[in-house]
Order: sequence, then structure tokens, then C-alpha cells
Amino acid sequence: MVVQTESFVMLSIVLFVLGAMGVLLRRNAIMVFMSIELMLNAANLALVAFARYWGNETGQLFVFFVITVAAAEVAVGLALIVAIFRSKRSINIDELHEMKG
Amino acid sequence: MAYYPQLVSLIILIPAIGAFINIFWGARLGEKWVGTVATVASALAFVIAVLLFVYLEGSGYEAVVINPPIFDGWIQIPAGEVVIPWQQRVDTLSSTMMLIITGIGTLIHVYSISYMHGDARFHRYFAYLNMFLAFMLVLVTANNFLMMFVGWEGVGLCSFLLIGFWFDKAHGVGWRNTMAANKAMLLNRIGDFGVVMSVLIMFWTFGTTDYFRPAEIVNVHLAEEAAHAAEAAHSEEGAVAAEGEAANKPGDVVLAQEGEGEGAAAEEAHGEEHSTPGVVYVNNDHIETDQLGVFGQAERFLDEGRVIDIGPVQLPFSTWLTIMTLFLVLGVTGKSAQIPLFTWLPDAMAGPTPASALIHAATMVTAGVYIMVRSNVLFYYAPVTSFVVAMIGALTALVAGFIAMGQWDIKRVLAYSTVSQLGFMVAAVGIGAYAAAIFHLVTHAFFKALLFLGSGSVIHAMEHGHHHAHSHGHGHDDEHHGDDHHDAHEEEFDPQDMRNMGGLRRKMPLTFITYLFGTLALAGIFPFAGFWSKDEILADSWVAGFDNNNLAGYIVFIILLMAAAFTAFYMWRQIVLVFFGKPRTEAAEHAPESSRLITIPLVILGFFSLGIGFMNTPSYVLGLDNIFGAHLFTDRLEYSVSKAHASEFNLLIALGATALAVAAMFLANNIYRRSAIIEARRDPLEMLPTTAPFWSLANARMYWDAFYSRVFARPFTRIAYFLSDVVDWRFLHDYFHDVVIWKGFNAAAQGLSKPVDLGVIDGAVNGVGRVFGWLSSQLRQIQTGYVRTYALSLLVGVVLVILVILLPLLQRG
Amino acid sequence: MTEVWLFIIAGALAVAAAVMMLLSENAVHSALFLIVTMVCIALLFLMLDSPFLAMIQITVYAGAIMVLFLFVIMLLGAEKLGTADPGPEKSRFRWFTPVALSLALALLFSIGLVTIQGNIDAQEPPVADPTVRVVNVSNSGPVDVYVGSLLLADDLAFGQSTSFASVPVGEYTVSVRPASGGETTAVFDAVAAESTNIVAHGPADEAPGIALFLQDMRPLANEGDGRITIFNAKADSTNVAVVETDTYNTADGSYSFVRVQNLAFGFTSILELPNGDVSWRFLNDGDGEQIIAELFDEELRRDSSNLIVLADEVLPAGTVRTLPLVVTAPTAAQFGSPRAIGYSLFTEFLLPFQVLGLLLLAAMVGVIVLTQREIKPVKKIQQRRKVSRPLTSVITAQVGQEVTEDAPRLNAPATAGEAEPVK
Amino acid sequence: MLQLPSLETLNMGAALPAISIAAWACILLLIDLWIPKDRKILTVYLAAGNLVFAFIANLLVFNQSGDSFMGMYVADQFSGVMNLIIIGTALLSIVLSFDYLKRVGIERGEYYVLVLFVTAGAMFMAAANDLILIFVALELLSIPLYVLSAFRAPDIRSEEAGMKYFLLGAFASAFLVFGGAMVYGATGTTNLNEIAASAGMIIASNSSTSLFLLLGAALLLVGLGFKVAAVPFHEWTPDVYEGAPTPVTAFMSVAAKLGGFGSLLRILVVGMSAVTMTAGEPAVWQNVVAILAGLTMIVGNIVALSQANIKRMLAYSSIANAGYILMAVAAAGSPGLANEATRGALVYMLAYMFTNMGAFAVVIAVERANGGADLEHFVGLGKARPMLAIMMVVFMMSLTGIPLTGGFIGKALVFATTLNAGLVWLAIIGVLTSVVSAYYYVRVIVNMFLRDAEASTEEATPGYSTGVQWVAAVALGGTVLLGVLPTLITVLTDRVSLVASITP
Repeated sequence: MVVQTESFVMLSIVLFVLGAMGVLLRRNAIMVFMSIELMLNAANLALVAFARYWGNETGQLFVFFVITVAAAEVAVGLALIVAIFRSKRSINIDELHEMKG
Repeated sequence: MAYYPQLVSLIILIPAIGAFINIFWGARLGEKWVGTVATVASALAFVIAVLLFVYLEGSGYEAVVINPPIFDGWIQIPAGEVVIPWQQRVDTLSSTMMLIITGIGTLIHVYSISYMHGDARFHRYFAYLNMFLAFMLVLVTANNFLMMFVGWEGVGLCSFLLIGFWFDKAHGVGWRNTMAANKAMLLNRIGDFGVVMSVLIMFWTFGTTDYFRPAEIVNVHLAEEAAHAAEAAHSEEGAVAAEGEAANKPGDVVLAQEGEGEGAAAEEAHGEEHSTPGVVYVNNDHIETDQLGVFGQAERFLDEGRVIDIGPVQLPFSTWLTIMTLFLVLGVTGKSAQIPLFTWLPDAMAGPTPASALIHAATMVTAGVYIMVRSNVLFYYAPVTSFVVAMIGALTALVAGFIAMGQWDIKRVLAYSTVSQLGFMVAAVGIGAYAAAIFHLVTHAFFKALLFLGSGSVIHAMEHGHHHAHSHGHGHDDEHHGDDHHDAHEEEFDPQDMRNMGGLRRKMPLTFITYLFGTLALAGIFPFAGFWSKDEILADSWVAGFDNNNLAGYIVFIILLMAAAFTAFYMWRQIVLVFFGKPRTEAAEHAPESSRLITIPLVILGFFSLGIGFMNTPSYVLGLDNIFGAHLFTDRLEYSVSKAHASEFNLLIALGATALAVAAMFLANNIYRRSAIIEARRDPLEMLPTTAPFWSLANARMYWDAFYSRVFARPFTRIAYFLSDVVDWRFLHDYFHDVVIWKGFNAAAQGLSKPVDLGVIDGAVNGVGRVFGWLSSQLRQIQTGYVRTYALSLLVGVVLVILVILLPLLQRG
Repeated sequence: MTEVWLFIIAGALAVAAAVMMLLSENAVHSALFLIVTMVCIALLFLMLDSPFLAMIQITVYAGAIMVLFLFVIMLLGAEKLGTADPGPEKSRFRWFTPVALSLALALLFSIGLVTIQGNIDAQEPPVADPTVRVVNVSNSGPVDVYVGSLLLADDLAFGQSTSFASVPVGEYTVSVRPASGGETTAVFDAVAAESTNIVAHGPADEAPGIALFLQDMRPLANEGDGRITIFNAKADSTNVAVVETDTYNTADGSYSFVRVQNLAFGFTSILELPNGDVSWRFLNDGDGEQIIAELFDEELRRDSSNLIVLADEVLPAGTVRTLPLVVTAPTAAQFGSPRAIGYSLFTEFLLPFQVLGLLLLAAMVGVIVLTQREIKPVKKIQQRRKVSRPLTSVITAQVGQEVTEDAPRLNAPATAGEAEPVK
Repeated sequence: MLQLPSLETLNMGAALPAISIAAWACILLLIDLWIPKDRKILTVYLAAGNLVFAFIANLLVFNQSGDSFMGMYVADQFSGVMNLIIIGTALLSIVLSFDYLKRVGIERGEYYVLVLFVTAGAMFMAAANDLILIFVALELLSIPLYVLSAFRAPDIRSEEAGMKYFLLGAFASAFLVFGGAMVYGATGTTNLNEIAASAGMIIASNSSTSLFLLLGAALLLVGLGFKVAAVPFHEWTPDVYEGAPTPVTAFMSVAAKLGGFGSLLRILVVGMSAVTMTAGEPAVWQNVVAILAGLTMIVGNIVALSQANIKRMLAYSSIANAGYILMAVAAAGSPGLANEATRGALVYMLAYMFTNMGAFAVVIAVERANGGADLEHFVGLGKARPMLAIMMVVFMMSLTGIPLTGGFIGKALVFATTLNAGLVWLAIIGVLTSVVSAYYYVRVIVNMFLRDAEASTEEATPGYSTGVQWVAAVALGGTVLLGVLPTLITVLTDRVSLVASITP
């Protein structure tokens, strides 16, 4: 264990926060979505690092599940984006404010 | 075999399911399926009843109590730790009732399929019938008074629904039906008040409403063993004494009786043994009082001479018991149509005839008798109540029999006859002849159901005949029958008026024969069923009066004898008016025989009216007891009715009563053969100056209804009018409602709704409201509608949560 | 040290690509940067001993998912959407970016603080308990075996063995008690994550001897191989050689393939062989290659660790027979290998795995529901134009928007006469 | 060699209700292909039949306390009661949906399949004993709900609802995953029982790893708080509820909450109840949950005051109700109160289920009759449809928490356990906000009865469907029954106990 677990976790935290910033700052729905994927990736990195630290596979399995769930989410999310685009011709999330208050 | 008694929960469930199906899907199923579902449900219940009966036969009549799985701990009062279980009891009494209810019920279902054909509410009718069966079975299988009361109220409801079934008939008939239903409901409520009071008193006194508690039930078994042992000892003894009757009944348990034929020594021996075979009290000594049911505790209390402390007064338990049972009797007079609450039953004939046959003749109205016999222990120890009961019963029998002689409506005659016969049963209970009462209940159920169904057949035929006679010419298609279709275009004709009938015996031979059977049974002619049961009541009252020197016995015997004569008279009058002579109207001329679905139940019931009496043949009668066995029914009944006893045949009474009946029939025959008077729509008795006042009295139903309406109903209505008009309408509505509530509320609502109108509360009622309104409008600014701000708020939450949760740990270092 | 450098390079690249993804105006560029980040993360996975996940990360994530993203971006022509147009609401949310940035920093700070405070590497990494099992080849009847106070084997007959039981780390006294009475003890040190065999051996008339030796249950060098440990428990102090039957040369009566030579009493020899059948002879090394025992077509299973104990069994007739007793146990899977993950998936995590399947199905249904639209009368026009319409307008019809370079991308009303997007 | 676990080891029978729904959803998806578009009622019957089967199966396995799928799925009393409520919700909402879908013209068999998926997801969540399963089941709950929200597809409000829900939901689930990673990092396991064991050890040894554990707990709280719409993770709720098709709103306002609270209770009570500063003190997370509960009640109730759309008003009301349930969750953090609080929460959820489904049934009926669900559309309802109006009165009363309704019983239990836990300030907030809530609930009643309708609403009101009637009637029955005979339910919940079953 030359590189410490902590380093991996720190890296993952940085990536996670970057992803969160992406969600907050980008207006393109696809971009927001990609930022969320980045957050999930960061969580995966932390999980794998912890899995090596603990020496059991649970963390890796968690990652496996997260990746697959992300695939499902991506499919539905992109379908939603396409559907919205058909109706509104825009995927700018700032234009989605029919309902408020 | 061991699982048979568990079926008793199904016996309720199956008709209930049938009712459920017909209520919800009946309209879609169509007549065929509705009838099938209902009849199959009823028939399945009958099969279960038979299985239970077979089980009881096989298990030595040992009572079984079943806790159906779903209602365990039906009512729980948490503080008092009182649990009223939904327990069902299978013993000889309830088994008898189940057989009658489901058996006759099934026949009536079959009959109804044809009778109700074409009715707009066909499915509803069958749903009600099934519902009635379910509730009636709840009533008779209950093991506590509260559950019994559930059934009691349920059958009352079904009765109400069925009496008012044709509430929308044309020409005011519907209104009359509705009123009849209301009347039944109201009078029964008065009775129900008595039942509720009685049950409450029981509960307060004993802490339970169970008939018997589980501990006792185990004991029944033990008691039976003891009885067997005692029997063995006794039969040896009896053989030596050459006096015992045990030898007559090989293989049967010897039952203790207070018969007149026994020697003093034997009586002494029996005295102790007396209650052993049925229920148990002897062996219950080791049981704690609170482990006993109502009856066991009552006996124990009597033994102990307990004093009941009801606050200001202290009553001996026997007095308390009298009060308790008197309240119960009030309920009985309601449900079983006894004086003073009997006037609803004749009106109840407004319902469909099969329903009348089932509910208002064979089963529901006997619930009062059933519950009195069920609580025979209480009545046994309450002589005052018993006397009252005997008087009520005898008087009812006489009065109703008298009224029946002056009626023209075929069903009304039968209705009063039912009241009268119920009076016989109640009187029998009053003199302690519990077995005879139940026996009469059973036989009466068969022949009265038969008579009602027969009258239904006649009425049906009359309607057809009338219809046929009038539809010549305008070619009305024949598919529409069923009662309410005819009313649309027919006015004056009353198919139930016996004056319109006559000569039907040739038109409807099968109906005639079966009707004749029913009449003979009701009149008590040998060997029909009524003969045996009526004779047993008479013999018992003779014994009670002349042997045991009981005042009630004398009175009951004499009155019942008269009532029996009345019975024979009015029944033969009916036969003559309906079936003999010549047809008096076109309708009678064209009356056809009814369809097979109607006649088959008639034949079956006719057969039973003839034969069912033999199940309780007394000993030493024409050798019949060698064929059918003696006291079979009573013997079985004694396992559940501990104070029941078999009575002995008294040839003199039997002959006398029969002779009286035959004489009355002859009299009736002679009087009513004069058809000319009847064609003038008058009664021959009306023409004779000596009998005219009596006849008018009978025809006017002895002014009972008029009396009630003048004394109770009218003042009540006046008060009600006063209350509704002056107090409610003028004061409450006009002033209180309009001014105080309406205007005040309006003002308040104005105050409230104005801000609502504006959407945001700015003209708010008070400062707090304004503050919240302001807060609300400010806070909703957060909800911008932009996803990114939502995400931002989520992130704020994240940071907040992390900081709050980590704060203590970070402080710790 | 290379590993540290690798981490620094891959990590820096991942962060840099992530930042670029955030800042890039063009969505396609962003997607490509995200792919770079993901590949870097896959590299880090490899460093963290999870080759399987690294592979999945590249194929599923960087491959399939990102291709989907790119496809949708290109399909919608949405490369620059959401960046070009600030919109009239912009002024209202002027506060937004600084607040968001500071919040993200607060988040970074608080989680980072936790990580540094948490100091996970200072903790002792947890280790597995030692495990121990017993093989009885002593002829003194059934034995009870205690490890410390733990009854490990009860009435263990000749030739039987227990499975591995775990015990806490520490020093134990092993005590073997034959049914006939007496006791033999030995002391051993239970080391974490090691598996120890206890072999009771000896002739009928003596108290059983105890042999203790480690068995390596750790992953094999080549996954799919099997491992064989041969232990000589023949008390008659003969050295044993193991040869393969297949290579017996009838001409000169010699074996050309000798697996083990000169295995003395109480010694072990460990072999790792590809799985398959083995047919071996055990020869008395000192005594003219006399065959003392034989294994014929013994199956060597994948990923298993086989212990072969050579022991003398005293037959009722009094003769002594040498028996090769084979005891098999699975080896530990390689950490992070597909086998390890698959094993967990199909045992402990079977339910989540199934739910995952449902989830994918639900997602498919969802996609169909969201994107399937009923075809409205537009069809007629399409048919007429089918022949001569250029590809761009086909795409336009599908997308409902001009996608050619020269047309304005945003807020372009659909050209009149073109197929209307279905509302 | 891979050794697959045998069926006995898996003990699948215990998980039968959830599994049957999941499996049938897959089969129904295929069957639906053969059902013509005008006979979709058949799909409804098939789906409802499956739910009824699962309901019965759940009753059958109710008392079976056991682990299924090698400790992944816990079939205990808690999941038994939760399953009953969840299946009931699904059943009622399916009955509600059919007529609505037909009217709006979005009648598709997939709808019911998706509802079944959500139902299975919620059931798995409530019974999950592992963070991984919780995550996967949460997604199984969420992804179909995203689709269902956007089910009225070309309608821009519905699509917007789906999009908002999706983006924020995915964002929140990223936090959930990260939280799971942190918990795993601290304990080395994702199994709740083992987490409980090692959490106890970590706290006892005063190890700094507890920071990871708490961070993980906080992030899990965020992920699940989003699902149950706790402030400040609630902002999606009103928009999504308003935009989604109304039966979906009804369904998701209960089902998503049930799943979320099921998992939340399991994670916090089973996994983390030992996370205390010193033994015998309330768990560390109690403060956070209590603050969230307070915020949720305040914001939910106050913002609801100024809503004109009933759907939106009910959305805020559902936020507020989440606050009351969170109050019980907070109380569960006090030592020895976990079971009492759990039972209170269960009863509250059941009451809320009945009441809310009933209220939405009325809203659907009004939408159909008057063309919208604004407060204005309820004007004069008392005269035009007295039964409907009276039912609505009962539901509103139950939501307010007036005695003899289920809402009162739920609130009473929750307040009692909060007071027992010593969170007096929280209980006071709860009572005060209840008083505030009376204002907007009563406003509906005022509108129905005390304001005269204009002539236009009287005319041409198509009747409401039998399905809606049934749901409203059942909900009314449930609400009143629960209010009058609470013992019927407490008999079920009395034995619920959430404790970590394995100790090391």
C-alpha cells in the first residue's frame, strides 16, 4: 500500500464537489446530468479505495451496482431530455419553470 | 369427524358470501345466476347443518364451542380485561334450529326463484334472504348474549328490508308496505330495548354474557360420563323396582324426568341427577365463579343466596333475576309478536310471501321462543316471570286466534294464526315445558311455512287468473309476471281476498292437497305433526296445573284448548272459502296450477307436515313408539336444555282436543258452505245477531291497532309535530338556525372567505394570521421554479446536516 | 515510488479533466473530458487491485454510457445549449454563482476535514482470523481434538477430517485424546490469516503423534489452477518420491517425470498444477522404487487446495497399508477478480442483483414510454417528400430543429411546410 | 467452483409478497402486449389481482420473522406492516388511475407495470438490511416514478415535473451513494446489523473513524430525506406533485415516502442507534433529524397557507406530514424509545395513506367534474355533490388531526413519543404548526360549503367513476375506522420492533 487510502478518498472528494458544482452551475440539462455522473464516479473511487483498505469485496460490489444503476438512470434521463426537447425545443433547465411558488 | 364442528363458522360465512355476491354483482349476474348462487349458498349451509347434526349424533350430543379464527376476542374492553369472544355453540338446540333454518330456507329459496321471477329487484331479494340466513344462524349459534343480539338485530334488519321490499308499489300500496316495515321496526325496537337492558344487567351482574364458559364445556363431557355411570347403576336399580322406563330405551341415556309415573324413591334419585345429562351444574362446583357462564353463575348465586347491591337498594338475587328475565321477555314480545307488541306481524305480510313464510312464520319470529328456551335456567328460577310469560302466551294465542276468525285476507289469517301459535310456544315456556315449546316450534315451522307457501301459490295463481281474464283483447304478452308488474294497469282487484276465491281445489289440486295437509297439521288432527306438538303442550299444561297445582297451568290449559278450537275453525273456514264451492270471480276461474319450482317445496313440506311429529312420539301410544322411538327429540334436547323434560301422553286430553278441533271444523264447514252470503262479500257470522258483535270485533282486530294508534301513535305524532313545527322549525330553524347559526356563520365565513378570495391573506382577521400569511408568501419565494435553485437548497441542506451531525464530534476533537 | 507518481499523474489528470468539463462551453467537449476523467479513474481502480471494475469502468461507463451521451447531444444539436443564452432571468440570479461556489467550497472543506481528521490509514487494517482443521490418520481409534478449550473434533475416526474453523489469534495448546485414553499435546501459535493443519498420526499401539503445518489458502498464482500439499505421515521413516504414472517407461522401468523426491517423514511439499486429473505413484525413495501407494485419476479441481496425507493404516489382519488421504478445500479468490465479485453476486448479493435486473427492465419500459409517440397525420407530407429530401431535413424532421451549420440553432421556428414536431 | 445458495438457504418464502409483485410486473409487461388498447381494464385487473395476492401472501408470512436472501431482506413485523401499507397504496392508486388515464388519453399498460415496479421497490426498501439493496431498491422506486411523473408526455407541465424530479433525484442519490461509501469506509461492511456492531465498537473505542461514520449517516439522511421530501430537500415536491398526473401524485406522495421512511428507520434505528457520544444518551443523529423535522413542519405548513391549487396545497401538506413522521424518527434516537417511535410512525403512515389517497380521490373527481383542482373548483361542492364534499371534510379533518379520525391517532402517538424522548420544543412546534395547518384545511371546507357556486359549475358535470368512488369510500372507512378503533391497527404494530439482530 504505497499510496494511502486517504489520498484516494481526498481525490474522490474533490471530484465529487466538482460534480456538485457542475450540477449547480450548468444550465444545459445534459451537462447537469454528466456532472451527476461525475459525482457517482467520485463515490465509486472512494468505495474502491475503502474496499482495498478493508480487504473485502463489498465495496467493489457496491461500485458494480452503482455503475449499472447509473446506466439505467442515464437511459431514462436521456429519454426524458429527448422528450422535453421535442416539446420545448430546449434543454435549458432554466426554461423549465412553468410551476413555482 | 373431529373437525366437523369447525364447520359452524362456515355456515354463517357461506350465506354471507352469497349475500355479498348478490348485492354487488347481482344486477349483472341475471336471475338465473342470482337464484343459483343464493340457493346454493343456502343448500350448502343446510349440508353443513346436517353434517353438524351427524356429528352430534356421533359424539353423544356433547356440546361444542368453536372459536372461529378471525373473530377471536371480538370485543375487548382494555381496562376491565373483559373479552367477549365470537364463539359459536353447536349443541342439540342450536343444531335443531340450524336444520330448520337452512332446510326450510333452502326450500323457500327454490320456491322464490319462481315466485319472484321478473321482479325488478330480484337480486336484492335473494341477497336479503341470504343475509337473513346468515344473521339467523349467528343468532342461533351464538354462545353469548351479545353475539346473539348481533344476530337478533341483523334478522330484524332483514325483516324490515323484506317487509318494505315493494316500497314503490303503485296506488299507495308501496306506502302501506313502507309503513308496515316501519311499524315492525319500531315495535321491535321497543323489544330490543328490553333485550339490551337484560344483556346489560347480565353483564353487570355476572361479568360475562357467555351462555357457558369453556371450562364448563369440558365439564359437559365429564357430566355425560357420570351420567352414563349413573345410568348403569340406575338401570339395575330400575330393573329391580320394575318401575323405571329405562328399559324402553336401550342404548339411550336415561334421562331424569319429573314424570308422574315414578315412585318417590326413584324421584329422589333422579332429583340429584336431574341436571347432569344436559349441562353440568353438579360438577361445576370446583369451578371458580368467574369461570362460569351466565347460567352457571345464576345457579351458583341462587345457591349462595347472593344479594345484589344496586346502590340505593339491595335485592335478593331471585328478584334481580326476575327483573332481568322480564326485560328479556319484553324483547321476546317484540320479536315473537306477543301481546302487547304483536300488531306488527300481521302487517308484515306486506312483504313477498316466501319471505313471510321464512321470516315471519318459520324462523325469525321464533327467535324469542328460542332465546327463552336457551335461557331456560333463568326462567326456571324466576317463577314470577314464568307466570307472566305463560299469561302473555296464552292470551296471545287466544286473542290472535279470535282475530283470525274474522279476517278475509288469506295471508292475514295465516299471520294471526302464526301469532296464535307463537302464543302456544310462549305459554309452553311459561309453564316450564321447554321441550314442548321447541317441539312445537319445529313442527310449526314446517306446516306454517307450507301454508304460507301454499297461500303464495294461491295468490300467484289468482293474479295469473285475473291477468288472464283481463288480458283477453289487448294481447298483453305473458312474460311479465311478478307482483309489481300487475299493479301498473290493475286497480281494484285484491288477489289475497278470500272472497274472490273459491273452488280452487280443482284448479290447483297439488296446492290444495298440500294446503289441506298443512291445515290438518295446524288444527292438530292425528297423525299430523301439529297433533303431537300441540298435544304435548296441552299435556304439559295439564300436568303443571292439575298435578303440580300451578295456577298458570290451569289457565294455560283452558285458554289453549279454546285457542286450539279457534285454530281448527279459522283454518277450515279458510279451506272452505279458498278451495271449496264454486269460483266466485273470473280470476279464480282462470287460476292455473303453479310451476314446478313452487309445487316441489310444497310437496316436500307437506310430507314433513305429515311426518315430522313422529320424531317426538310419546311412549305408550298405539305402539308408535316402537316404530319411531319415544321422546327422541326431547332426549336430545335435554343435552342442551337442562330444564327440559319429556311429558307423557294423556289419551283423554288428546282425544278431547281432537274432538274439539273436529267439531270446530265441522261447524266451520257448515257455516261457510253457504256461498251466497259470501258472494255478497259478507260473512255468515256477521248475519247472525248473536255472533255479529263478536265477528265485528274479530274483523276489527279487536281494535288493538286502533287503540295503539289512538293511545300511543297519535299523541306521539302530536308531540312530534309540536316539536318539529314549533320547536324545530319555528324556533330552531327560523330563529336559531337562520339568525344565530346561519347569519353568524355567514358573517364568520365572510370574514374567513374574503382573504381566501384574494388568494393571499392581506386583509387578515388577526395579527397572527397576517404574520403567517406574510411568512407564507415570503417562504414561497424560495420555490422559484428553477431546478438549479432547488439543487442549491439541497446543497444547503447537505452542508447543514453535515455540520450539525459532526458538531459534537468536532468539538470532542 | 512509481505507484505514487502514477497516482499523482492520474489524479491530477482526472481533476483537470473534470474542471475542464465544468468550464467547457461545448457539451461535446465536456463529454470528452468526462471520458478522460473516467479513464483516469479506471486507472486508479487498477492501482486499487480491482481489475474487473477497471474493465467495467472503461467499457460500460466510458464506453457505453458516454457514447449514449454523445449520441443524444449530437441528436439534439445541443452542444452549446444552455450556455449561449443567459436569458432575462439572469439578473435575478446574480447572487447564484457566488453562493453556489461558496457552498461547494464549504462542502469540500467539511468533507475534507473529516477525511483528514478521520486519518483512516493510521488505523490497523483489519485482518482475518486464523483458521485450523484436524486430520486424523492415527490408528489408535477415534480421537477428540481440543484447541485450547475449543472442542474442534469429536470422535474423529481414522481418515476423517474437519473443515476449517476460525479461532482468535493467540497461542494454543492442541490436545489429542484418543477414545482409548491418554492425551498428546502440542503448542502452536495461531497467526492471523493463516490456515493450520493438525494431523494426528501413529500406529495402533501408541499414543497419537501430532504434526502441525500451515496450509496456504491464499490465492493461487494462476487463477484456475489447483494447489496440492503433500504431507508425509508415514511413521516408518521412509522417504517418499512422487512420480507420474503416465510417464512410466516400461523399457527401463523408470519414471521420467518425478514430482517430488525424498519427502521425509513430517515434511510437506507444495505444488501448483493446472486443473485436470492426476495419476500418481508414491515410491519408497530409499528402497528401490517400491510402490507404496497410488492415486489414479484423482481430479484436481480449479481453485482448490488439496492436502494429500500419506499415512499407514493398520488393517484388521495386522498388515499395514499406506493410504494417500486427499482433503480438499477452496482457495481464497484473488481480491477484486471477476470470480470474487461473481461469487458474492450469486450468494450474498443475489437479491440486489435481481432487483438490479428489475431496475434495468423498468428503465427500458420508461424509455419506451417516454419516447414513443403516436404518429399523427404528418405522415402524408413525409411520404410525398421522401424521395428527394436531403438527409439534413430528415434529421430536422426527427429533431424538430434545424441542425445544419448555417441555420440558427436556437429558438428557430420550424420552417413552414416542414414537418411540425409532434406536440 | 461456484456454489449457488439453495432455495432453503435463500428462504424466499419470507420475501414472497415483494417477489411476487416484481415477478408479476415482468410477466404483465409481456401479457400487456396482447391486450388491445380498448381493453386495458384487463391489465388493471391483472395488476390489482397481483397486489391482492401479495397482500394475502403478506398476511400469511406476516408473523414469520426471518431473514431472506442471506440476510439481505428482513421479513419482520416492521416490513410486514410496511408491506401492508405499501400494497394498500398501490391498490388504491391503481383503482384511481384507470378512469383518469382513459379520460386524459394516456391509457397504456406500461403505467400499471411501472406502478408495480415502484411498489416492489418500496417494499424492498422497507425490508432491506443492506445499504446496497437500499440503494438499488431506492432506484427501483425512483426511476419508474420519474417516468410516471412525465407520463402525460406531450403535456409540458408533466414533462417538466419528470425532468425536475429526475435531475434532483439523481443529484440526491449521488449523495446517498457517497454516504454509503463513507459508512462502508468506516465500518467495512454494508450490512446494517454489522454496521451496528462495528459502529458500537468505533464509538466505544473513540476512534476518529467515527467521523466517517457520521458523515456517511448525514449523506444517507440527505438521500432519503430527499425521497421523503424533508425541508430543505423538499423543493421538488410541489412542482412535481402539481405537474404529474393526479393519480401518480397520489401514489407517489405516499409510496415514495413509505419507502424512504422504511429505509430511514432501518438505517438509523437498526444500523446507527448505537452511535452516541456516551452510552445511554440519544443517538448523535437525533439533533439533525429533529431540526429537519421542525423545519419541515414549519415550512410545509406555512407555505401551504398561500396555495390556491389543491394539488399543490396537498403537496405542501405532504411535506408537513413528512415532518410529523420525521418527529417520530427523531424520537427513535432516544435509547429505549426506538420501538415506540417506530410504531407511532407506522400508525401515522397508515393514517396518512388512507387520508391522502382519499383526498386525492376527491381531487380527481373534482378535476373531472369541474376541469381543474384549484380552490375555486371546490366552491359549491357541498351542494352539488354532498357525499364527495363530506368525504373531503373527513379527510381534511384527519389531515388536521381532529379526534375520531386516523390523523388524530397518528398525531397523538407521534407527539406522545416525541415528548417521551424529551424533545419538548419539537412537540411544541408540531402542535403549533398543526394549528396553522387547520387554517388551510378548513379553507377547503369553507369553500365547499359556505360559498355559493356560480351557475357555471352546476351544469354538465360528468359523474365520477366507480373506481374513484370505491377508493374514496375505502379511504373514508379506513380513516374513520382507524380513528374510532385504533386498536385494530395497534394490534398489528404492537409487536413491531427494530433492533439489530446480530451482535458480534
